[in-house]
Amino acid sequence: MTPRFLSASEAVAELIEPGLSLGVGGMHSTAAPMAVVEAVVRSRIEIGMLVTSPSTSIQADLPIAAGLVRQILSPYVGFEHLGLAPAFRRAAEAGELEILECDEGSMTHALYAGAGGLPFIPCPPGVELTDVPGANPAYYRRTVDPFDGIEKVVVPAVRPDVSVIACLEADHDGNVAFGRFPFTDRLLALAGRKLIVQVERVVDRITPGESLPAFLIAAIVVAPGGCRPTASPGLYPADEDGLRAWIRAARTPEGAAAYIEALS
Amino acid sequence: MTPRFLSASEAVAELIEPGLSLGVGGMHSTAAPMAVVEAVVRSRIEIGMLVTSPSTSIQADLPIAAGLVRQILSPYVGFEHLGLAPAFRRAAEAGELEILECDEGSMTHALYAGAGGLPFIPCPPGVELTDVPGANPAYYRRTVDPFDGIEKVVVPAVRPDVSVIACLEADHDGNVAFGRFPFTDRLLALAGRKLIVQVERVVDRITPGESLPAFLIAAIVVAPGGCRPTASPGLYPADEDGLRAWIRAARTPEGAAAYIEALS
Amino acid sequence: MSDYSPTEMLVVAMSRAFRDGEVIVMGAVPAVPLAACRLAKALHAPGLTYIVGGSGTVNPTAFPSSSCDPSLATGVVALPLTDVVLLEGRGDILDVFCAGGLQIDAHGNCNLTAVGDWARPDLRGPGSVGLPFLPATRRSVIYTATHNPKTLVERVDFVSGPGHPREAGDRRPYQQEGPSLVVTPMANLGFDPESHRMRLQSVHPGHTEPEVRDATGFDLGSGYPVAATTPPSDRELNLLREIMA
Amino acid sequence: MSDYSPTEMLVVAMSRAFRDGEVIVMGAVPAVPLAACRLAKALHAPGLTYIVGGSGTVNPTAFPSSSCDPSLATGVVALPLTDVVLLEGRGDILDVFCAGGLQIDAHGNCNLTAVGDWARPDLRGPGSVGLPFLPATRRSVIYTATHNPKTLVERVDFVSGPGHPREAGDRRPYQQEGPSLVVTPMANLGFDPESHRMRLQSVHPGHTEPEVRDATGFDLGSGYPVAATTPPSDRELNLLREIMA
Repeated sequence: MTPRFLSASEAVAELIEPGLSLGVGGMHSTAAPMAVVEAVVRSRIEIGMLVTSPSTSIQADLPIAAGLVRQILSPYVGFEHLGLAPAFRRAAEAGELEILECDEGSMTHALYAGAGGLPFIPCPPGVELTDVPGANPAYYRRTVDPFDGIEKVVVPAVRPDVSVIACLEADHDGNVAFGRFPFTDRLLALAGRKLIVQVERVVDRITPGESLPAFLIAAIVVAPGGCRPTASPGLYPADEDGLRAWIRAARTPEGAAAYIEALS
Repeated sequence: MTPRFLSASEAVAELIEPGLSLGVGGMHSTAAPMAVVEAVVRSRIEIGMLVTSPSTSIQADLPIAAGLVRQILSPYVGFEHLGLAPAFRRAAEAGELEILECDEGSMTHALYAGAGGLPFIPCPPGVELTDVPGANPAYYRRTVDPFDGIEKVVVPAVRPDVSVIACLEADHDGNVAFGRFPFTDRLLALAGRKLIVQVERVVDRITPGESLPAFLIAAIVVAPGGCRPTASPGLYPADEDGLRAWIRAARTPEGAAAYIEALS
Repeated sequence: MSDYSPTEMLVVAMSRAFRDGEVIVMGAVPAVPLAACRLAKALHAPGLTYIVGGSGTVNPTAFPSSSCDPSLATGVVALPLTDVVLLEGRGDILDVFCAGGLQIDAHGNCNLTAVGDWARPDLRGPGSVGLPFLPATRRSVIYTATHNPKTLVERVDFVSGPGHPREAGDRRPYQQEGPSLVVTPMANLGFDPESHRMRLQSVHPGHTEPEVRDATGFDLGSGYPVAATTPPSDRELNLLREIMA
Repeated sequence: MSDYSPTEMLVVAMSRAFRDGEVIVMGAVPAVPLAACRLAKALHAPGLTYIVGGSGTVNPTAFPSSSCDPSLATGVVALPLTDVVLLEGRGDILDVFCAGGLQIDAHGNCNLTAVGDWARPDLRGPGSVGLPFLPATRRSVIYTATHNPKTLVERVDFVSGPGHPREAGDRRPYQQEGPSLVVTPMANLGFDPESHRMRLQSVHPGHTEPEVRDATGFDLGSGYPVAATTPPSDRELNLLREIMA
């Protein structure tokens, strides 16, 4: 199996069916696959469940603003020092978004389980002392640890129907190099049933280091600058003015709609 | 906490108490921390449980031949194309070694659980169709998957009291660079309660790439050539004549004893 | 003595709480703990290790606003984020977790998730992220830039990061110290060893004890000595300004 | 037609079983499947992907004896071993697992653990390694260099790698094909679609059907056609010798 080189719109149209669960990579405002996310928003494809990295920003806030996200599984949606996520916040406060409350540890382990065919996975101790499991009882359940007989908190394997991550570059065979800290994007990529990788460029031979082989990838989207306004490490930093422009625009539904309209 | 730079004998004397569980890295005949393993054998320290990589060779066979291994948790002890592991085989056939039968998948996941504070971890499907769980019922147990109500096979977290791995180099602060495929040695290092890293050399600045920070490491043993007769990638290949010499010597208890005597 | 800002006092107070040899971990918006770690390492804790979550970089000398900023790649060593997540659950390797929240309560619980009713919150925060790992760290240092009765509350509306047990019988998975310090722009606060309730430790220069009590949304108790925080020294300030430049 | 060795016949027969686009995984002692993969990729399966376990290298052009040999680091892409372990359990990404054993039985179960009683074995093998992953791969191709009644047995003494179900009701976790081919120096063997028992597919040149039946420790059944294996072509042999040089 070799990945197909597709435009963002083609990849979205061919691989992301409405209602699917979609895993979107990038951590905070670094390496978000915005070209593909914006194509999802332009195509108005409803996302059954949006699965994110342990911390996500505009890559989640934008499709939420577009009203396309039914459920979200994410431990953090925000913009760090720039502020809260305006669309996520508004939807949550209005009760218009089904938030599958979760935490960084259990979510990372749930992706590990999804990548490895493990049916479920126990959480490290701590989360049972929080209000997180009570807010998401379908996800945080308990079972007996057969080694000490005590009930432990466990979460199910998470396997997005499609995962989308951004990497630095692909070669002509479709192998890709991260060119950056992979964060949890390796796990998200391995956990996805299908994988779309957005890259900045195509090269004859990829940079040594963190990479993914072609056979794991369904489609490669070549999108120079396609992580903006988030950072593409080594190429451009996060565009804080651009992120602020979103935060400002999305303070109102009308502002968000105008921003989204301008994407087309 | 900064690691101490110790000789192999010092590290063994100060960190490895008799009866402890010891995790020994290196995969097949590559990157085995032989300088430290040989120091354990010279010091005649009994190993309560020897935990290995998914595939191990002389780094397990040598201490077994010395009669120092009470239990072994390993999915593979052998020498690939060079043949079976003579001491492991003899001890097993004589019923003189407690083998904690296991498989590559569950063992890797058990180390992940150990590294992450997860109390136990489910196995991917497949192992329940083998005779492995029946041969090690204390390790392979079952519990109810609360998401589908069906019993699944689970294994406990594995946390060696001390883990020992071999890396390429350390800097003066005690940060180390792998300089090679890490195999499962990252997990073994993270799962260990204490960590000894054997390196080939000390440098001012470690090679970029896979690394471990100083704070995780209790002791660094500088041992140029210390992986021999296994390979140290980038520096020397596996010494097949040396491995064959062990296999030949260890065919008899007397031959193994003479080989071990010559280590001193 | 130079003039200094409330943030500078906050960072200096935090840096003094880090002890030599400790391993510190911080998450999103790392500026304050990152500056405090670098200051501590330069002054009294040369063996300090600090890990910037997200990127996993160990002891970076960059000073970015985001925990995942590409500039952090210049550190000598970085742990993959997935390894940081593993170590955060291990319970025996990390000494200090630097935490905060929309609300911090009398027992040191942190809420970064939702103010008001979770299902229809008055204020939705980003989420719990790594705060559930707090009980797996030896101790936590909590900080906030907003010392007022909305932030410092009797009881958080949602526990994202567990503090000290509210009841004597509450079990904790590891034998940890729990929250050891809360640093604000007005004061340092600790916890009563018996009741595990927050109490005043020292008041920063320019503030008074009654002012701090008024700005706190719960009873800080009484009958214990309250010190005056030593103001930042010139050495601390000069170094800090170099770090944050 | 050139002369060729039994091993060359084995590798050529195996290579013909790999289909274009398949993802193949192999473990310890990779020489035979590695040569077969490279041959297949050069001849009829340009889109083949092969992963050498241990090192995780994808499509390496090195030809080492050990699956972890440092020479494998020259591949364009390598998956960390921990990722290979994850993918082996996923059940929907790997097409072919190349397996073997001290014993292989009539249903395609493989034993790499112990011959005789497990607790006091007559022959202790290295262990089960990744063989329990067999049911999570779409199909497995089993190979052995020793076609004799000690290796090919009615029932393995220890199931390290599961083959086809022995009973009709035996459940499998994924909808997989199970073992599809057993390649030996004497013959290719397949499985009866009803009984899931091994049967002859084709006999390699220089061997006869009765000879193969005698060398097999169980009844291969009858009443089905048995072909003659097409001998290695000059093209196959020349390429193979380049690969194995």
